[in-house]
Amino acid sequence: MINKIVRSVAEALDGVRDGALVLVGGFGAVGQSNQLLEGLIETGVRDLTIVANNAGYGNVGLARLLKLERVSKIICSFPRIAGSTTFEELYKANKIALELVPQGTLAERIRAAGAGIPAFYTATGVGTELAKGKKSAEFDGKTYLLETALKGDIALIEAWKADRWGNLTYRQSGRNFNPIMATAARTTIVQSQHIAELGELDPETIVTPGIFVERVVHIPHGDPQG
Amino acid sequence: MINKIVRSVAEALDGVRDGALVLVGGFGAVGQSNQLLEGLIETGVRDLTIVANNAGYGNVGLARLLKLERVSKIICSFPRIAGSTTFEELYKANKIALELVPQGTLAERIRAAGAGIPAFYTATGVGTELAKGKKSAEFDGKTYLLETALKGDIALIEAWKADRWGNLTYRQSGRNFNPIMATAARTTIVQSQHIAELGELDPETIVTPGIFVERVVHIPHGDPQG
Amino acid sequence: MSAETQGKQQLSYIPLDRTGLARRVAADIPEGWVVNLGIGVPTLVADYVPADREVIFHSENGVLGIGPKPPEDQIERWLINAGKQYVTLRSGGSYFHHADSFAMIRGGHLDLCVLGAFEVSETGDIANWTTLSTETAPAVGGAMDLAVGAQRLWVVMEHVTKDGRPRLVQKCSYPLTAPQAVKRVYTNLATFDITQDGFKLLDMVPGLTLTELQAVTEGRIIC
Amino acid sequence: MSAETQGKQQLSYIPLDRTGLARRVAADIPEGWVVNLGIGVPTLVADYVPADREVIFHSENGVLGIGPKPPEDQIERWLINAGKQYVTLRSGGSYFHHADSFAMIRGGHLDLCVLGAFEVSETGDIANWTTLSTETAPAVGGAMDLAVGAQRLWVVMEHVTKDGRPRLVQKCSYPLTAPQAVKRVYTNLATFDITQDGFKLLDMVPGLTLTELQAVTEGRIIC
Repeated sequence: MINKIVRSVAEALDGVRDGALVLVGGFGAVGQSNQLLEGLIETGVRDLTIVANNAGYGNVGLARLLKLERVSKIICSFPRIAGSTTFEELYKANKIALELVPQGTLAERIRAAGAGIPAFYTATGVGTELAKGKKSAEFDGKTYLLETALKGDIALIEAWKADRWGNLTYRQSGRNFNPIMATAARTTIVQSQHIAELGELDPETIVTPGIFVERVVHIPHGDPQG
Repeated sequence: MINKIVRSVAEALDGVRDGALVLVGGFGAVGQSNQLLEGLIETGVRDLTIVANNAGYGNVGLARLLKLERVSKIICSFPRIAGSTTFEELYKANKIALELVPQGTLAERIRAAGAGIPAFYTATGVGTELAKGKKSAEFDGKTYLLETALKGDIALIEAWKADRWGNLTYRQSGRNFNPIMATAARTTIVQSQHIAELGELDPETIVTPGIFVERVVHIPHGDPQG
Repeated sequence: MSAETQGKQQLSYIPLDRTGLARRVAADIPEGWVVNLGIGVPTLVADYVPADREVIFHSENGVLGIGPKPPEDQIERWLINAGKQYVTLRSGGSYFHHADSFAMIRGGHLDLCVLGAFEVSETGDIANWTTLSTETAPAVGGAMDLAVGAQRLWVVMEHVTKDGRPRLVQKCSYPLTAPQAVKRVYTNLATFDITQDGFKLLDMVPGLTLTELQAVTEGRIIC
Repeated sequence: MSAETQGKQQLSYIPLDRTGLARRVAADIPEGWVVNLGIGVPTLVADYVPADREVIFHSENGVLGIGPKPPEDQIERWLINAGKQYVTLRSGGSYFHHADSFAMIRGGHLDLCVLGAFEVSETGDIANWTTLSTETAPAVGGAMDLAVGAQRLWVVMEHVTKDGRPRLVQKCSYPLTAPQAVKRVYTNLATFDITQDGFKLLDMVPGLTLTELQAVTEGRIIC
C-alpha cells in the first residue's frame, strides 16, 4: 500500500543535508510551511539556498531560519520580512547572498523545473538591470531574455487536505507558489491541515496529484499567523 | 454586466475569417467541440490551419471540415481519423500540409502561447527526424531543442459547465487540450454542456478562469459520439 | 497678508489627494476589463469603481475577482491580495497557482495594470522598483512582469518628488522596471498619454495653467 | 515423421504469447511506481499487476490512477485512456490538462514507461513511430516525450519481425523515436538490459539456447 503520510516533522525532514536548495511555498503569511521550517531549524542544517517569494513573515519559520544564519543565499522577488529587519541586517552585513528574480519569472522557472523545461524566454526584465549577464534572443522582432529552470532538492509545502497518495488541495490564496514548488523538487514534503481518506478528494478538484509528493505530515495549525 | 454567453453557434463564430489558425480541443471522441466545428463549416471559411491532437473523429466536426477541404494545414501529433481514410487521402493527394509535433511539445507550445513565453527548450525529439531545422542548445551537458509558441486566432473549446464570466469546468478526460487552448487564442469560443449561475461554480474548482474566454454557447449535446 | 493666505493665493489650483487620484483613474476603467492594481494608490482605485460596473480585479497571488475589503468581523485569513491585505472574493471569482497567475499577466490577458512609480519618461519608460538606496535591499515583486505583460500600463503618482523634482522626465534616473511600457500617467495635477511625441495632456486640475504644469515637468508636454 | 511433428521437434521452446509477455513485464513493476503504458501489449500489462499491489497508471490525456476496464454496462463515455479505450478511475485518481500531463512526463515524474517498438538498438535507441511506409502519414503521439521523459523506458516487442528479421539490432533502420533511451527490452523470447556493452541477457524462455537466441538477434548479447 502506498502511504506517504509520516508521523512526525522529523520523519518528514529525514535526510535533508547542509547546502540543500529548498523551495519554500507561501505568499505573505498564507500558505507558509512554518512547522516544517521550524523542524528544519531543529535538524541543524546550514548553508541552505532558499527559494521563496519573500524572506519570511513574522518571527517564525523562514524568518527564524534566516535569523539563525542557516541560509547562505536567497532567491526571491521581494526580499522583505514583514515587521522585521532580520533580512536587511544580514544583507548589509554581507552574510547572505541575494538573487533577485521578478515574481513571474520566479514562478515560471520553478514551473519549468517541474515540467522538464531547462530554459525558456520571457520579455520580463528586458532593458533592465536584471537582464545583466543573461542571454537574449528575438522572436517576431521583439527581444526576450533566456531564463533557466530552478529545481529544488526539497520543497516545503503547505496544503489544506492531503491523502495517503499525496494528492493535495489548498485553501483560497494559500495555493500561491505551493503547487508549482511541489512539482519542482527531488523530495516534496507537505504539511497538511487535514488528512483525507483515499478517494475522499474529488478527482476533478485535486490541485496537486500525488505523483509530485513524497512525504506528508499532518499539522492542523489553524489560520495563518501574522 | 459582463455576459459572454451568446445565443447561437453562428453568433459565437461571428468574425472568423479565411486563413485563420484554429485550435481545436479534444482527445479521441472526448471533449470535441463538434457543434462549433459544424458551425464553422456553415460559415464557409476555408484555407484554415488547424491545431489538434488528432485529425478528427468519426464523420463529424473536424473530420467533416477536413473532408470538405477547408483545411490547408494541420499541426498535430497523431494525424489519424478513427474509422476514416479522409485525412490519408487528402495527405496522399497533397491537398493538406502536415506539421507533425510530439504530443507533449504540442501541449507545451500551446501553453507557452497562453503564458507569453515565445519559446522554450525540450529534450523531446532530440536526435530524431523531427529535430530537423530546429535550433538546439546544451544545458548541463544535455542537448535540447528550441520550440516556439503556437498561438491561435480562435480556439474551439468544449466544457462541462460555464458561467457568464466564462469560467469553465470540464468532465473527466474531456479536459485534455481544452484548458490550455482556451488560454492560447485571440478569441476563445466555448460550447458548454451546462450553463451555471455566476457564483455557482466553486472558486477552488474552476479549471479555466473566465479571463481566457470570449464567448460561450450552450450546447447540451450529451455523451461523446463515437 | 499672512504667509498662509499668500500660499493659497500662489496656488490657484488644488492638487488631487490620494482618493481624488484613485477616483480619477477609476472613471476611465470600463466594464468588463480585467485589472491588476499595484500597491498604494493603485489599490484604492477599486473602491471608486461603481459596484454595478463589473470590473474583474486580479491579484498576483492567484486570485481573480477580488471584491471589497471585508468588515473586521468577517475577515477570512486565507484570502489576501498581493499587498497582503485581507480581501473578499466576488461571485465568479477563482483561485489558481502562481505560474497560472503570471501566465495571465505575461500572456497578455490583463486589460490593464495600474502601478505606482518613482519616474516615467517621455518614451514610456517606468522606474518603480529601486531607488538605489543603500538602506534597503532591492525588491522587485511582480512589477516587471506586469509592466511588460498587461495590455495597458497606467501609472499613478505624485507629479513631483517631495523635494519638488519632476517625476515626468526625459530619461529616468532610477533603474528601469521596463522600457517603453507606460501608456498613460495620472498625477495629482494632470493626466497624460505617452505618445511618440511626448506627454500628451488629456486633462489637468482646474485653475492650473499649462505654463505652471510644464514648469514641474521635465519631459515635453504636447496638447 | 510428419512435418508437424518435425516442426515441434525443431522448436524446443515455447515463445511467450501476448498475455505471457504482459505478465512477464508486470512481475517487474513494484508497488508505488507511476507507470505509463503504451498502446498494444504494454496496455495489457496493467491486467497482470495484482490488485493489492498499488501501481499508479498514468495516461497522456490527463488521467492518473487508471483502474481496470469497466463492464459493458458501466462504461463512462467521458473516461478514456490514450489508446481511446474506456477505463475506470481508482480511488486516489485525478484529472488534469494536457500541459500538466506532459509536465509529469517530461519532468521525470513517471517511474516507468512501457512502449512497443519496431526496433531497439544495442545502445538503447528506439524506433517505434514510423516505418517510412508511404501508405500512411507519419504519426508520433506522445512516444517521443515519453521516451525521453520517464525515469525508465522499457520496450515490449516480438523478438523478430513477421518475416524473421531481428528487432534487436546494432543500429535502427527506421527513424528514431529517441536515441539511447531504452533501459530494458522484453521480447517473446527473452529479457535484456541495455548496457554499455550491449544487450545483457536477464532471462529467456525455457528450452531456448543462447546460440538460438543470438541467431535471431543482431546486436551483441552478453551474459
